[in-house]
Amino acid sequence: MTITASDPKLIGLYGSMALIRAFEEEAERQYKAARIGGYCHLSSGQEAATVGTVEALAEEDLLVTGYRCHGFALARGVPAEAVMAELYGRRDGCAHGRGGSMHLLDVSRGYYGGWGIVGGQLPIATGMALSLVRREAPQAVLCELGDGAVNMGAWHESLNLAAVWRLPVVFLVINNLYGMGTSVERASAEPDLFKRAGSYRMTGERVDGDDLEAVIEASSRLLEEARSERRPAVLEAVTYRYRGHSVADAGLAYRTREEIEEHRQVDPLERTRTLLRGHGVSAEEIEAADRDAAATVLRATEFAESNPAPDVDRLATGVYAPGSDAQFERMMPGSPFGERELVFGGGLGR
Amino acid sequence: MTITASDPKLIGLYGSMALIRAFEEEAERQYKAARIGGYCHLSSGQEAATVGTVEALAEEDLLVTGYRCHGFALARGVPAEAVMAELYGRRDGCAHGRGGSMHLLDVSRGYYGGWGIVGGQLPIATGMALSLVRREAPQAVLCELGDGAVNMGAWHESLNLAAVWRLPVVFLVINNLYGMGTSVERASAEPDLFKRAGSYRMTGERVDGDDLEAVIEASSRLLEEARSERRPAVLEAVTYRYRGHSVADAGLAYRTREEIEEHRQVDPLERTRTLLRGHGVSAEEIEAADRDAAATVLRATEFAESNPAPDVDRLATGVYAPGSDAQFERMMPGSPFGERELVFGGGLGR
Amino acid sequence: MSATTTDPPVAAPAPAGTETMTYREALRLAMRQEMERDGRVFVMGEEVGLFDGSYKVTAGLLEDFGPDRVRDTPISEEGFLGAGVGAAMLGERPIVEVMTLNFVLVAMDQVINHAAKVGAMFGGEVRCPLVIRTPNGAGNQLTAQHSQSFDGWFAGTPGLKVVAPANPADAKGLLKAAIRDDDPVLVIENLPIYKEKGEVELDPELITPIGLAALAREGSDLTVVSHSFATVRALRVAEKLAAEHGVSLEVVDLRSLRPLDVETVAASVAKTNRAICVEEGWPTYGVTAELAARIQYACFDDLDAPVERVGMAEVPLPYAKELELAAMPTEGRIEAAILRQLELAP
Amino acid sequence: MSATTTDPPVAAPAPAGTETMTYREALRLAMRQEMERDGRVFVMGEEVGLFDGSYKVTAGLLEDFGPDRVRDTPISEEGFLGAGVGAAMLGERPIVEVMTLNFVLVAMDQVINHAAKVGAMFGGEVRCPLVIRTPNGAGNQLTAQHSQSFDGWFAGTPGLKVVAPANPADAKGLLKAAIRDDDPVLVIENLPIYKEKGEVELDPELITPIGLAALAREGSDLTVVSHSFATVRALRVAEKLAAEHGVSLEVVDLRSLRPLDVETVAASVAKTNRAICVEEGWPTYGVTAELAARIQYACFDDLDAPVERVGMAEVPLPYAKELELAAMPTEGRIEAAILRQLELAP
Ligand SMILES: Cc1ncc(C[n+]2csc(CCOP(=O)(O)OP(=O)(O)O)c2C)c(N)n1
Ligand SMILES: Cc1ncc(C[n+]2csc(CCOP(=O)(O)OP(=O)(O)O)c2C)c(N)n1
Ligand SMILES: [Mg+2]
Ligand SMILES: [Mg+2]
Repeated sequence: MTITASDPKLIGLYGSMALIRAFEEEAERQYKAARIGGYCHLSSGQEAATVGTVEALAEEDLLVTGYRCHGFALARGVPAEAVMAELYGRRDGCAHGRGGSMHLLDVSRGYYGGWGIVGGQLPIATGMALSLVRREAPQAVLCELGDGAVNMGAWHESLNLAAVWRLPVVFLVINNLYGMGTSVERASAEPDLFKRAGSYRMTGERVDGDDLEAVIEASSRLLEEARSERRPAVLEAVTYRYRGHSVADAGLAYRTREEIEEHRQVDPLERTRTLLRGHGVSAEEIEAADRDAAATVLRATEFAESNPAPDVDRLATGVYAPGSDAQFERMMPGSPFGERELVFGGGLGR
Repeated sequence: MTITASDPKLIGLYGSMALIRAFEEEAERQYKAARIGGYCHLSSGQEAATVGTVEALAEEDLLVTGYRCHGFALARGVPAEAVMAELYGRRDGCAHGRGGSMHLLDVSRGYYGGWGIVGGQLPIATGMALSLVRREAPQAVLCELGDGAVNMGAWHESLNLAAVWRLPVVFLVINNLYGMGTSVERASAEPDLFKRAGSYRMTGERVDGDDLEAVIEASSRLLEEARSERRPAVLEAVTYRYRGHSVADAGLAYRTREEIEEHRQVDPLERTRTLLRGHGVSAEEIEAADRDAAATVLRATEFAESNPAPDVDRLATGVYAPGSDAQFERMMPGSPFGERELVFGGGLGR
Repeated sequence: MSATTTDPPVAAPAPAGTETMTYREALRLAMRQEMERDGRVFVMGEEVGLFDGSYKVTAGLLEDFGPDRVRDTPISEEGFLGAGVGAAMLGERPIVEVMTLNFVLVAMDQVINHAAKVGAMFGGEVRCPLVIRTPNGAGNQLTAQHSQSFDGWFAGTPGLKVVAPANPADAKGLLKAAIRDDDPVLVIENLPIYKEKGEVELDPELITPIGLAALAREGSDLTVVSHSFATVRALRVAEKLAAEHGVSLEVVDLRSLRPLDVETVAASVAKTNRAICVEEGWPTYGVTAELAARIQYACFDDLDAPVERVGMAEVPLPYAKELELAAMPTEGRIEAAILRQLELAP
Repeated sequence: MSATTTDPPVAAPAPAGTETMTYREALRLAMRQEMERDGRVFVMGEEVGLFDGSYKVTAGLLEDFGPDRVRDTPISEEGFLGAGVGAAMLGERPIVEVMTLNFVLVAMDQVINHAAKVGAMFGGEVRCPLVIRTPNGAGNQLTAQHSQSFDGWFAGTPGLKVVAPANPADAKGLLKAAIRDDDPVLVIENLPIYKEKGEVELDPELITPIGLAALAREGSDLTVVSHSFATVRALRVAEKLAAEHGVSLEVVDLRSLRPLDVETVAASVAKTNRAICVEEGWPTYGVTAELAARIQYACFDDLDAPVERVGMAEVPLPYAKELELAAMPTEGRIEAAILRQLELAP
């Protein structure tokens, strides 16, 4: 399923990148207008790495990511409406307003979240790969993490398990040069992050994360090895985040304006447009893709604005599985909280 | 301070190995006689690795180990009386009967314990090395761990910190081929454990842990690099444990009698005796060292037997620092335990 | 009540009758039965296979079910416990054994920030039917890092369920209920209790419902509320005090810590008018704190005396036998507290 | 009282007077003063230096004290928190900042199995004068993994001390006391409280003693017992109820959770005969459980009504603003509980 630049899909991939860019810009606006709360981590600048790796996934493959996940959700085909509604904390958000920006998911598309503890998603993705092996399913898991996450113990334990058990999982390190304000060099004794795969006799590769074709090639190959040979791997995609760590961070305490500008000069969207034009795609087609992206974002925002808030009565929805109510029934008398409905009620298990 | 076989110290080192062997045999006897409780992890078979690495320590260097620590304490010069009394849970044990077999220590000799959570001592040793750097002290820390511990997250985080901050610490992996019943191959995707140092651009070396000279050479060199150049390192000493994981484990579910017998054929004590004899040390001198070891163990056991148990009134000794009593004074009224003395009293802070 | 699973069809008819077995054997029976019943169930942990389990709970399972369903792990609690979360999210029924509760601390983030969050954080779109089995407890001179009971920490975490059986029958029944439950369940076992014996029903369809306490002993003078090994102690004290002082103790064995069966506890205290709560762990901010808080609320007008608590002395557990014994919530200390409450002793 | 250190000589005379500042600034002042006073004090954590602290508590310290004393770390909580334990064992006075209490879970083993054990497990031969600073709390739509308060877990651990200041003066005073203390102290800060303002004494020798609660407000009708941000809420409710209902609330601000000043709490309840305990976290098995348990014991004959508790709804915190608000122990919910207790509302 390797895709080359001549593939007609390429304009679609560009459209996906354009959608992410436009979506993030809108998310930032709405955050600043206080329609989105919590933390809001944007991925502008990282679109090629995001879209390229997701493109390499087969339909049945699974995806697990960290909290900087708007792009991954959109690339995987989660409707922009469901993503924006989640950012707004609305009922028809992809996590029904429970998860917000950091905890997007869409099980129907094999996207298992959106996790907020740095490195915490790694053991989970590993366990999903274990489950695939147990079921002899010819699928793979793609697990995204940041360059800062590679110094967590969970990285080490997960990679060792994946390798010693030969699990079909590709760990995708989105190296955007910083974990919050800490550069890779200040955080990692081995700044060539992909080399750490060697500690587990695992394949490790680095790719220019802003080169869409290269990203697709590398991730397709590694995912295929994972599926067919149960060979786990590390893929490091080097890219850059234009915005601060989250919308609350101006992103200038630890890097210069010049550095950001330099990276904007080699913008992955621009690079992909050049690629498209080199393959004879017309400026009009590209502009149409940009317009589509903008229209999709507009629709998403309108949807989110008009979508109702979740029912406060159903505060406890999902905390426990359906059928659990009866188990909790005997906990009610003597509840010192005086607010039975609020604490345990309101949709517990329903 | 590299020591060669011709060094007159060599017979002393042999004596130390003999002491450890004899001590462990006695510990096993007393455990089976129920005079020692808890877990009791013996290191018979690992004496050369233990004595050789400790020999490489300068007087001011620091030592931190896991729970299989009788040998390390003895090699570092902690009196056998204090070690055996600790195993007996007596007042003059090196941890005053609080720590037992797994938590030996002797601050006066720079030995900071004896820790029981696999991998838990690694961050602590790393922090000690950080403190040395802060004080510009020309010392190093030797931190022992087992082959099983290298798959813990704490390994990864500690090694990365040590390397990125250039800390004077040598991580000594005592690879005795098994972590409980799990062989290195079943646990580590990279069974050449020392190679994992590469993930931190750190020196990693393997040495025959049963070859006393080689152990001293390698550990002296790495410790010196740590002291003088703030270069952390991993030293993997390959050895074998004759007994089960602890005295409670027969040690035969996961390995054969033949395998154990094979390793006993190349016993480190026997190898060191051969070395000594090759350098003209007489059989009598060697026998004298063996007798000394036996006598020391006898004295230690007699001491432990007659040493009083800790005062039950002082149950809380050490829990909080001297001076804390006043802070806890206002917690007493309304204590629902009815046993003020027992719960908080009895030497709190004294 | 607690079998919230879409249960797979039952294969064989139930063998009848009961058998005397240890707590350890009862746990093994539960796992064996559930593994036979449901291919999604598998066991994972350090030394569960080749070594037969560090406390021999899983002995023989590797031989019968093979290494895919009885999986030895490296020493990597955070990794394999998290792997259990991931597998459970895909619909497996992993039983993760952690050697002791003390070691769950290195995997705490996976339990609290991950397993417990899956259901709610993703809006009910995914579930996490994970079982974590692990013993707490002290009493074998295992010292400060190996003698702890953090039961209340987990029981205080929304999204988790926590059970702690006190006898072989419930060990089997609650572990089976946990395996069939669609939520993450922590099954707290206990080191000294493993060798305790009792009658166990062999019927593979019998479970002990989660959230239902047991009246382990009926009495009229005072209610002891406890779980796990503390219930064993309480029952021993009850026999002794009945014989020596003619005292009639009622013992409520909680069995589940979350959900907590306040109803049964309150009904008992309403009858006896006195309560002592006992736990193996430290009482301050412990399980007995919640019990006392609930009882004083539910039984305010019933209580003849304040609710008392007995637990571990508030020290990291020391090694020496004498010190350890002095710190433990021994039968002697429970007895003393009861006699004091009943004003039979100073 | 709490300065158990062998104190280094004081360098400069104390500047006099007070200043209005935020809680955040008060913490910074405490660190600055202690770092000036004692070369063994250093700060370590993620983004404490170049980034000026993720919540800007350490802003400016790197510039003044340099990278050896204000040390940025990789994202490795277990590693650097454990490094703090090791450095403290050698006599340093590390202040380890963990970005939020939620992330302490990945380092839980170092806190509970290591820092808390050093003193006792080694028979008093070594000490661990470590300070861990970290905010708990919810209220900014940070969702399930970022909105928790595990205060009671640490306060229930022998070997640790736990403080949780509710205002700038105590933020300075308790952090200083923690730094000078010879034991590991967890300083629980709180996200919404950072911006709260108050008067702070500048005198560098003034500390707030560990183990001493404060009577934050005197009153006669009912005692509210709380800590950290819940105290801020309680004081607001007290003003409102005084104005609207003529109710006289007494507010006991715990300040320390371990040691817990039961004496001050009990004295207040003995006077008012009613108590409501409030916390930001989940109440079941939480801090308020211990409070209720202690109060019912110490004030059995004084209480006119059972001790009530208010805390977070027992759900992993949801994102949507409406849901989050419904889950929080808001002033409205505290007020309702008080009016109910005083029988001024149903
Ligand atoms: C265990 C833990 N520690 C700290 C944090 C706070 N935090 C959130 S994101 C982040 C930086 C992560 O950097 P990186 O892995 O490079 O990902 P990026 O943000 O660049 O996508 C930190 C420190 C956290 N969420 N979890
Ligand atoms: C975190 C943790 N998990 C599990 C254990 C139980 N345990 C104690 S020793 C041990 C094996 C360690 O093996 P290794 O590191 O090779 O050291 P060795 O015993 O061979 O000296 C295990 C699993 C523990 N103490 N801590
Ligand atoms: Mg990054
Ligand atoms: Mg080993």
